[in-house]
Amino acid sequence: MGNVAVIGAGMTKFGELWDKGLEDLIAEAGAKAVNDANIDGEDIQAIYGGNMSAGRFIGQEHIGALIADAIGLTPIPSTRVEAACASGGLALREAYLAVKSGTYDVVVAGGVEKMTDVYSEQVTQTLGGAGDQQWEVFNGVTFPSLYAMMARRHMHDYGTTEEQMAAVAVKNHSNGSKNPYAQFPFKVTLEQVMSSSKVAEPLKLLDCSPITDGAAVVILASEKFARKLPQEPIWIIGSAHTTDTLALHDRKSLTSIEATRLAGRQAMKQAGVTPKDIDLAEVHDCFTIAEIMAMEDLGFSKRGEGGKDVESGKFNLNSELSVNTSGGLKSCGHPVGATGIKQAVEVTWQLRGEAGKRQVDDAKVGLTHNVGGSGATAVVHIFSKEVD
Amino acid sequence: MGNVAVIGAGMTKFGELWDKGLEDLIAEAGAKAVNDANIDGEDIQAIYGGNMSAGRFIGQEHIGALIADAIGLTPIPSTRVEAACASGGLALREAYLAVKSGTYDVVVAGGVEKMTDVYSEQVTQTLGGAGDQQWEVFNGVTFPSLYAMMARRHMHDYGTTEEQMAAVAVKNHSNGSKNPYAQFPFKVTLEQVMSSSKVAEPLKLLDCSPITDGAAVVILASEKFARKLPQEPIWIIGSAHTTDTLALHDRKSLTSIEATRLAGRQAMKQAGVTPKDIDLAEVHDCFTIAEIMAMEDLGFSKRGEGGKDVESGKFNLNSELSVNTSGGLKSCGHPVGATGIKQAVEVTWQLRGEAGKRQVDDAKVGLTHNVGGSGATAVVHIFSKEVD
Amino acid sequence: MPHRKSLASIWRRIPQRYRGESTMCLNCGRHFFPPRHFCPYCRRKSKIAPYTISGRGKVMSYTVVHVAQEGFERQVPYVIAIVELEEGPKLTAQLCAVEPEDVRIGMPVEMSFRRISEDKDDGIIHYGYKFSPILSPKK
Amino acid sequence: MPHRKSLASIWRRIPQRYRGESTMCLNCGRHFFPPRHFCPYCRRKSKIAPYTISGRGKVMSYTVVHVAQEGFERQVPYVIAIVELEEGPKLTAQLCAVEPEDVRIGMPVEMSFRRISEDKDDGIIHYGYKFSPILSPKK
Ligand SMILES: [Zn+2]
Ligand SMILES: [Zn+2]
Repeated sequence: MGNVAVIGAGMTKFGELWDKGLEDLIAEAGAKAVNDANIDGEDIQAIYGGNMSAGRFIGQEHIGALIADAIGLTPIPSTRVEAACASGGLALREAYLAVKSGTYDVVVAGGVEKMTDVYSEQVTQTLGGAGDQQWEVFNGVTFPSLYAMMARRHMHDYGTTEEQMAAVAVKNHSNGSKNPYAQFPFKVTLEQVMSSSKVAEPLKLLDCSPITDGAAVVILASEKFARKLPQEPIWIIGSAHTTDTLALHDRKSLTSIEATRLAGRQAMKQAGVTPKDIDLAEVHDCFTIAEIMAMEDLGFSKRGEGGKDVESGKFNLNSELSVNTSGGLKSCGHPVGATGIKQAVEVTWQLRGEAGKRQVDDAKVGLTHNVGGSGATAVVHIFSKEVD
Repeated sequence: MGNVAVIGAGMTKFGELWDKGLEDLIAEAGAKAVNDANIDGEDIQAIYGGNMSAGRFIGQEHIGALIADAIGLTPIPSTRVEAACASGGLALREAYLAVKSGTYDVVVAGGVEKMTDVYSEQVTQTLGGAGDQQWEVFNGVTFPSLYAMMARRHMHDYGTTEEQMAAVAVKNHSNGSKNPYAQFPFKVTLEQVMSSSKVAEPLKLLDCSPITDGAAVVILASEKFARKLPQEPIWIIGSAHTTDTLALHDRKSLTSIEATRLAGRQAMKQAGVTPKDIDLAEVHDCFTIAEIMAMEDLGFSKRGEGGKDVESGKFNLNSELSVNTSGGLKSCGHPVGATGIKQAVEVTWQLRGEAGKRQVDDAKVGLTHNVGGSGATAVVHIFSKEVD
Repeated sequence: MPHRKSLASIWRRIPQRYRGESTMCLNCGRHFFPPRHFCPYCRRKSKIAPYTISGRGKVMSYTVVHVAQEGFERQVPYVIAIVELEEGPKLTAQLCAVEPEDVRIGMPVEMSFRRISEDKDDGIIHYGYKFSPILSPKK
Repeated sequence: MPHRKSLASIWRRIPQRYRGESTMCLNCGRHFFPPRHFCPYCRRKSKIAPYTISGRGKVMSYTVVHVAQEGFERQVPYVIAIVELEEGPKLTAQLCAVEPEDVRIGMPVEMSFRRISEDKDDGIIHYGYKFSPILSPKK
């Protein structure tokens, strides 16, 4: 099977975009990516679109056809995939497989979520749908409370502190302050995070990612097609998708996301890289503890030392590994179905050297990591400037 | 790329299954299909699951992971796809591509919908999500009203009659009365259909498919894997997926579903067959007019003559072409995300000669046709006992 | 309604629903309602300009709805039609000021601004366009 | 709640939520709560038998919830915990009869039958299990 390239990338600004509907968002991101790719609409053979919950957020299903219609690409096949907060990463994965296998030459991978058309308590309720409705949510579980229980156990087992978690938010807001697409492009201090209101102890408001509207699109192509274009392609050299039990309580561990561990290992094996080879990573920091666990599960930190490492500055911009240069879900925003694609957009821009003030020096290999729910889905991709 | 076989099939009874939740349904259908395939869980490498709207029907998203968990197959990749009422057909299509391309050897294609946990007015509202929420549903459109407008125009242009539409219901209930899995396994008379209450004129209650709970699963495998099993495989020799505008009013025609026309043509071309070669077809009769249009769009009837043909008995069991031997959506039931897979289960049983009292004599080639919404998605597959 | 809508989602479509604001492609002459910001036929060559639809058109098909969705229950039976506008775009709306049995395919109609539905939970009233027969067509 | 639940969805889980009815695999000895009808480890070799959980276990982790979902607003702050049962299965539930600041990982707890939440729209009251500390553990 051949190599797969990212030939185009585009996204909307993330935020509370009151003047834009879901179809406006995906049309804007799609048009940007198609233009960026220097291709015509006729070149595109299929679409994979990630969306978590348009049915509940805007009363609309049939999102594959909606995307094809909005981007003006009917009658080509357009497939909506859903894996809660990993819907975008999964769309990337399916588009990658479709090109990798030789089924298509040029495929759109998009992600979109319109979350602010309903009130925030309904958003809370809808995001609960990423967990187990009957055996978690029924009993009073909120989505933050699941990560809060992981945080509490991580603190108990490894001595991780609330300040270490807060350090994730401080770092990601610092990165996001340099990203014109970010929902909250400003810095926060450790004190601000620590003194923010309690959501689910030990998690506070500034440990949590926000409610966001947004869309992001990348265009993938076969090597043969990509080589014909004027721009340098970025290559996807590793891809993996894994699942685990829907309910957190059924998992082997509360302090590690097994699906991430497996997907990271599979993707790195395919890419022929180790954690040391990676220059930047966009990881799923839906809550600050999630980034700490991701660092451990992906092999960037030793087990239990993710908190210490982030506190030490190891994951700051242009230090040992630049993590969440976009600002992450935390500062850039988290339109759930779009997040996994936004990660790919950011890594593409970084590897092209187009990331402006947040550019990672000499970035050659990047990783994206997208998690669904409390860890029942994980999707990991590895991107490179070079390919064999 | 290699040949793709159906090696196992299973489904739940369709109906108002008060004692079963979504995960019970898919676990039951999955276990039946795995047993039918004579394989072990460890043989399965990936899952594609079709579901339209669990977010709104039961407050649950993250359906890919839920299915993997319910069937006990974590950590393998499990992807939920959604295309409204064509979600099941789309899961089959994605599973087919995954095997066809050599990505995997054994893949589960499942479909499930749990519709009766909410009240019927909410089902109506949720099914509206298959159409265009802003430019159709906002203005008072219900899902039946879209097909009603197609019916009205078909009557106007071609002289199709309400009796001809009713003949579809009579035929499908006659078939369904022989199917132990059907939700309404009884016959209806033309008079009963004609005198049933008005829903959206000219469509009456017995022109419409019902609200149903159910799940269906088929297991697909590469030729190499399939040839090692004791049972005779059934082959998928054609597959196509097309899209059109979300809103009915934006389409070229009100009397033909262009997406069906294109998908049918593509699938038949790939399979190297013409409509005359097909012995049985499971088509998307969400409303009786839909089956009439499907007959024309798939080339089984001349343009405008679908109504006459069904009235003449051309599509009765064991006549020229046996259409909807399962009872179709009309009598067998329509758990939206499961329907496209149920069609594949029925064709598999027919081609194996396991369809009992509704067996089509000497069935060699079968077709399935699954439509999303009012025609913004169409998925067509062609199955055969033989393969090159 | 299964989800309560914020005012933003209503406000966002006011230009179209209240005033028929739309767009056209100056390159190929196609009109778009709802408006598109690029022409899928011309893409890079699109030249998009604002356009306000005339609101006149004719009935392409129709139905009389007897089983309504939430918010429309009090209106049954009501007529839903697909209308082709003079400029080309088609849209779906209720017909008003006409008896269901008098509706015909091909009937000339014009757009007017009306109350569409009422949310049960919070009583938000939705406004938008309906169509009514043109009684004395201009000659 | 964004969707009103029919009584069937509540009634269906009564055996588990009210009485802790569960299953176990006689082949490998694993217990399942909620019940499974086949063992994913043993599959064809599964021998599934009914089992009623003891309801005793210990806290694996917990959180104090300050921002609740609909139906739980009046209960904040409340404690949610993951409890490992003696038989092996783990589950998630509220802790009751304990001050949030007194909860500890490893704390022995037992199941009891309680009111869980109340639907806003139609006032259906949901019942199920919560856990409370075992005050004087049996020796
Ligand atoms: Zn144009
Ligand atoms: Zn066992």
